[in-house]
Amino acid sequence: MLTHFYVVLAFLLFSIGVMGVLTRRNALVLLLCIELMMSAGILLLVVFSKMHLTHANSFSGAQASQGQIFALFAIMAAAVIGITGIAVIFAFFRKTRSVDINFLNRLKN
Amino acid sequence: MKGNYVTIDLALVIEKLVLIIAVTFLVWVAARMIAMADRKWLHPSPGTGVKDISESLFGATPRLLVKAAAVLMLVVSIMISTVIPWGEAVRIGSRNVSLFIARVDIGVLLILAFLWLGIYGGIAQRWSYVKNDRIGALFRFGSLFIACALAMGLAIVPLLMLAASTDLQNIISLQKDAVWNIFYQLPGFLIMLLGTAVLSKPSFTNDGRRIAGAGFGSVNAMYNLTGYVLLFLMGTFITALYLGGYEIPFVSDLALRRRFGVNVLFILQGISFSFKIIMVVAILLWTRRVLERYDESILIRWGWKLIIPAALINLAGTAVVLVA
Amino acid sequence: MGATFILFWILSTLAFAAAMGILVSKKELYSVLSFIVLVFAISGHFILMNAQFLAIVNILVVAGALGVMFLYGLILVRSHRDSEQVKILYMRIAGVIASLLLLIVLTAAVSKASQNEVVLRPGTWIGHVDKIGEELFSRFFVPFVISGLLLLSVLVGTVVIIINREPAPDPKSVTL
Amino acid sequence: MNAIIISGVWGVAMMLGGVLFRRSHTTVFIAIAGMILLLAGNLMEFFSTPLFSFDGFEMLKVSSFGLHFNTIAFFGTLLIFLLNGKDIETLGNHSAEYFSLIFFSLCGVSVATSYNTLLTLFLGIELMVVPLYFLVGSDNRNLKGIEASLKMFLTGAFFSAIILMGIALIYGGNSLGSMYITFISLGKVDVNPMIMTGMVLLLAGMAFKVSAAPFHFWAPDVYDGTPTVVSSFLSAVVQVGAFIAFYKLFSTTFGQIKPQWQTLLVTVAVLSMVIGNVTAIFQQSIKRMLAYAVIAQSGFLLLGLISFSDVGREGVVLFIGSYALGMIGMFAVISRLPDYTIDGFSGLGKLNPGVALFTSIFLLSLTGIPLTAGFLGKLYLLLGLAAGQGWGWLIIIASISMAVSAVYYFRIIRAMYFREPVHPVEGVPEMRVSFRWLLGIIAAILILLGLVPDILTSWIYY
Repeated sequence: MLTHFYVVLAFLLFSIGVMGVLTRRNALVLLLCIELMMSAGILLLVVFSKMHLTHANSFSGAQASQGQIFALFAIMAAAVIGITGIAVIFAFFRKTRSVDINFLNRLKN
Repeated sequence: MKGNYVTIDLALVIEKLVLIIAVTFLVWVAARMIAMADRKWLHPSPGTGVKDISESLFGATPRLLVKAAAVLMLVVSIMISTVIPWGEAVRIGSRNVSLFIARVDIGVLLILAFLWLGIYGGIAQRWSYVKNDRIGALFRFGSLFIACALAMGLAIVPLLMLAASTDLQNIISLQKDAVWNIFYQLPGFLIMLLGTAVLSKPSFTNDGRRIAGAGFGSVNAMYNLTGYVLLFLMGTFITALYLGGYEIPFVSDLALRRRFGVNVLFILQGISFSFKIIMVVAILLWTRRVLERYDESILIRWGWKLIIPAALINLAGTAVVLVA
Repeated sequence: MGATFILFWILSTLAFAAAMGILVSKKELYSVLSFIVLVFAISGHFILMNAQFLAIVNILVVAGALGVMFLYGLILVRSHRDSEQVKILYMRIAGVIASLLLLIVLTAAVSKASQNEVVLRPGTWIGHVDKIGEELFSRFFVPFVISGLLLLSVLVGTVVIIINREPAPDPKSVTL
Repeated sequence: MNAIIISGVWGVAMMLGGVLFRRSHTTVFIAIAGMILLLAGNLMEFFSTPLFSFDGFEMLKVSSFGLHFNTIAFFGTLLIFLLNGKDIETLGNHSAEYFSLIFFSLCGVSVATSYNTLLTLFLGIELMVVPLYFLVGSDNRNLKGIEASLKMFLTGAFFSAIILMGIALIYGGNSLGSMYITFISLGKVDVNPMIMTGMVLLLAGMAFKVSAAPFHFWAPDVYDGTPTVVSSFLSAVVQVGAFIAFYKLFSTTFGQIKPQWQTLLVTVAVLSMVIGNVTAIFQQSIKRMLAYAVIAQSGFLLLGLISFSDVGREGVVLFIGSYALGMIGMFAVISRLPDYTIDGFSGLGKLNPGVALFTSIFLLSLTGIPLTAGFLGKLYLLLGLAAGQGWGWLIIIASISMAVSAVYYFRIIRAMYFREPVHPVEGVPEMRVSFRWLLGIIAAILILLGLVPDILTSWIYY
């Protein structure tokens, strides 16, 4: 399996996430799209970790496992962002009875 | 399976396929039998719930989704059986057939993950069936489920610390001809029993009792079957974790194998395993019936205020003992 | 090569379809369900790359915990229906074009990296749970503690932002 | 390491203390005590007596440069606690938890100033900003606060994902497969497209975190919507932490491929200075105006990264010190005013001449008028640029933007001294004696640094 397949797949997922953030208006769906972007990053980290393992250079293979551990922390960060988002979105919903981010434009002046 | 890789050949594929079919059939039969026992001996209480199906929150076509959720729940529950070792090995001709479908080094975590995914089934069920106070029902269910699943997860961790492995096969072989884990981890065992008793009953709670017997006959039956499958498989899992799995008590398995060969040992181990599982499942059924008397809010309170702290204390105590 | 290749394409198609499902589905519920499918597809990729521990953690944390959080968030939000406003068309088109450009630029930039063309080889030990545990408690101990603090801060913050003892304002008084 | 451990422990202690101390005055005292302890611990480590020592496998590398900025950030937070402690308590009804969140954020700041791997960079930045999403929306009586929180969160999480992607690409691109920032040695291999892509993504994310120009759109709304204390903390402390992370990343990791990112960074800096300063002129709300000023200032700070010399480094230190102090002072004054428009300042010179004088000193320092610390900071940054070749046009643009910034800063001074009070005298909140003294101390420090900059800058060579 060439790494480039995975890289292209991750970029595809990433840009679908960006597209969602730019086009959708629902805050929950926005959050899902951000999670999608983070998933793409996590996938790429694991792929590169594997890639480095096959090409172990001056460092031992232990160096390559950094990617997987980073992916572990990134999964945690994705969870943190998701929970934060749901908390904030719910607090926002309680005030405005809506999760539409069009409301945010009212802040300007 | 560190380092060495099993070469995939046709015999292995056939063997695994046969094993999958056999295990699925076994699980099916066991679940039906447990259900029969439950209805017959532990007194049936047919649910008298609301008969009409309220309109769903998510539009006009919930039926497909709910049915899909039920089927998925059943499949996911059965998938727990893939990582449970059912015995040591069988000798067919010149071939040693190991009795697990997949040996992965994260077996325990896999089972926990599949168990945790059961929350989606519960959500789908309540979302579509409960009419009054739907959101309250959903939140009570979530609270109860998370309390139980969290407590079970916390109860398993000390065991993993003792065994220093998340591979079920390793955990069983560590208990072989040695002290069972239950003597080290009695609180964990009890917590696992309680958690399984609560989680394996789809219509456990008050809301559940209200919805039991409501329309969607086939779907409801499927949820019930899922409950019994879960009961059986979790019983097996608990047996493997705490009661030595297929190990035969008081006798040295190694000596038996030397004396009678693999196939006889397999039969003896099967008897031992079945006996243990039947005991555990009987205890689970009884616990389920006892717990059914209590109100759901009380269960939630117990879960969060009693069982999770107990699991945490157990974890901390084991850690201190292990380090000291 | 064969089996891995086929599985790769199946899982990639699934991931792509799920991602599109998040993007285009009108109902949020289907977005959440697509997201869960996506998580499973990515976990499948992890297993293909012999990173079982990460795969199962991904399922447990993201599909198990986070997906449920999303569902409950959805329940709270959708129980009060309101009409969803549609974004202005040219903004949408601009967003689509911008992200497609991003995709093209990223792919073009990386496609030049011919020196990095490396073949993945299956079967190595680093994805195993004991190795990850060892690393996590020796070399990565400091990040581990920091991530604990991060989770704790989210816990505190959620309490701060959600639990308020003052009565919420009347929804009708909010001028839109 | 001292700072990270003390702030983390103190954050947990404050969190648990929230159960014990319902009386809010106690929490302020505990928070101030913790802040003093944190400052002391940081200074002890600076003078090479770390309290804790364990092998962190070089995940964090404590340098005197980072500790120096830690000291500035902690001192700023201490000032905020002393000036506006009561405001933090009264954000809502979780007084201890607010302080706890601030301590967690400070822990993130100290991780972000001393990271040595991309992993700790990512976690540090997350830990720095995640508590702020909650703090920004903590005032639940105010709809604007929670809107600001949602806006900050959505954009912040988006850019966090971009940072993650960038890090993944950098990790994949470097042949050693290492996360350590010093091992990503780019000078030895030829320029790798994967690392370049990752670097651009990382640059975008970091530029967002310091609210530099093309990614600045969140800042004005957030600064305007939040409680004034939180905007003070955001502008003075979090900006500093994020900028130091930025500086460290681009001076160590990407230091060898400077020609590749220089153009991008110059664009970002110029855009920040121009957009920030020009838009600030047209703002009615003073908080919005200061937010645009923050954008302009971070553009200015990036000049220190472009120049890359010792003078530039001294300039960064001095500029950050003066700017944090000035912002803290300005926001403290704003928090005591009847409204947030220019009317709030009207006639302050007659009503409260002392505070008006101190405010003028803050504003002069932020503008960069001689005899204040702000002037020397900007001067050093420009001198650092002048040492390099061909930056004449950039110096001219920076100077012009400085002159433009004088327009809106001086508008406030004019309103204070040459306009009649708009609000009735009773409406003006009372400023306590200790508050005024503290403002005086900040102003004195600004003047002192303007006269003897060595007391701050000499420590970077320690």
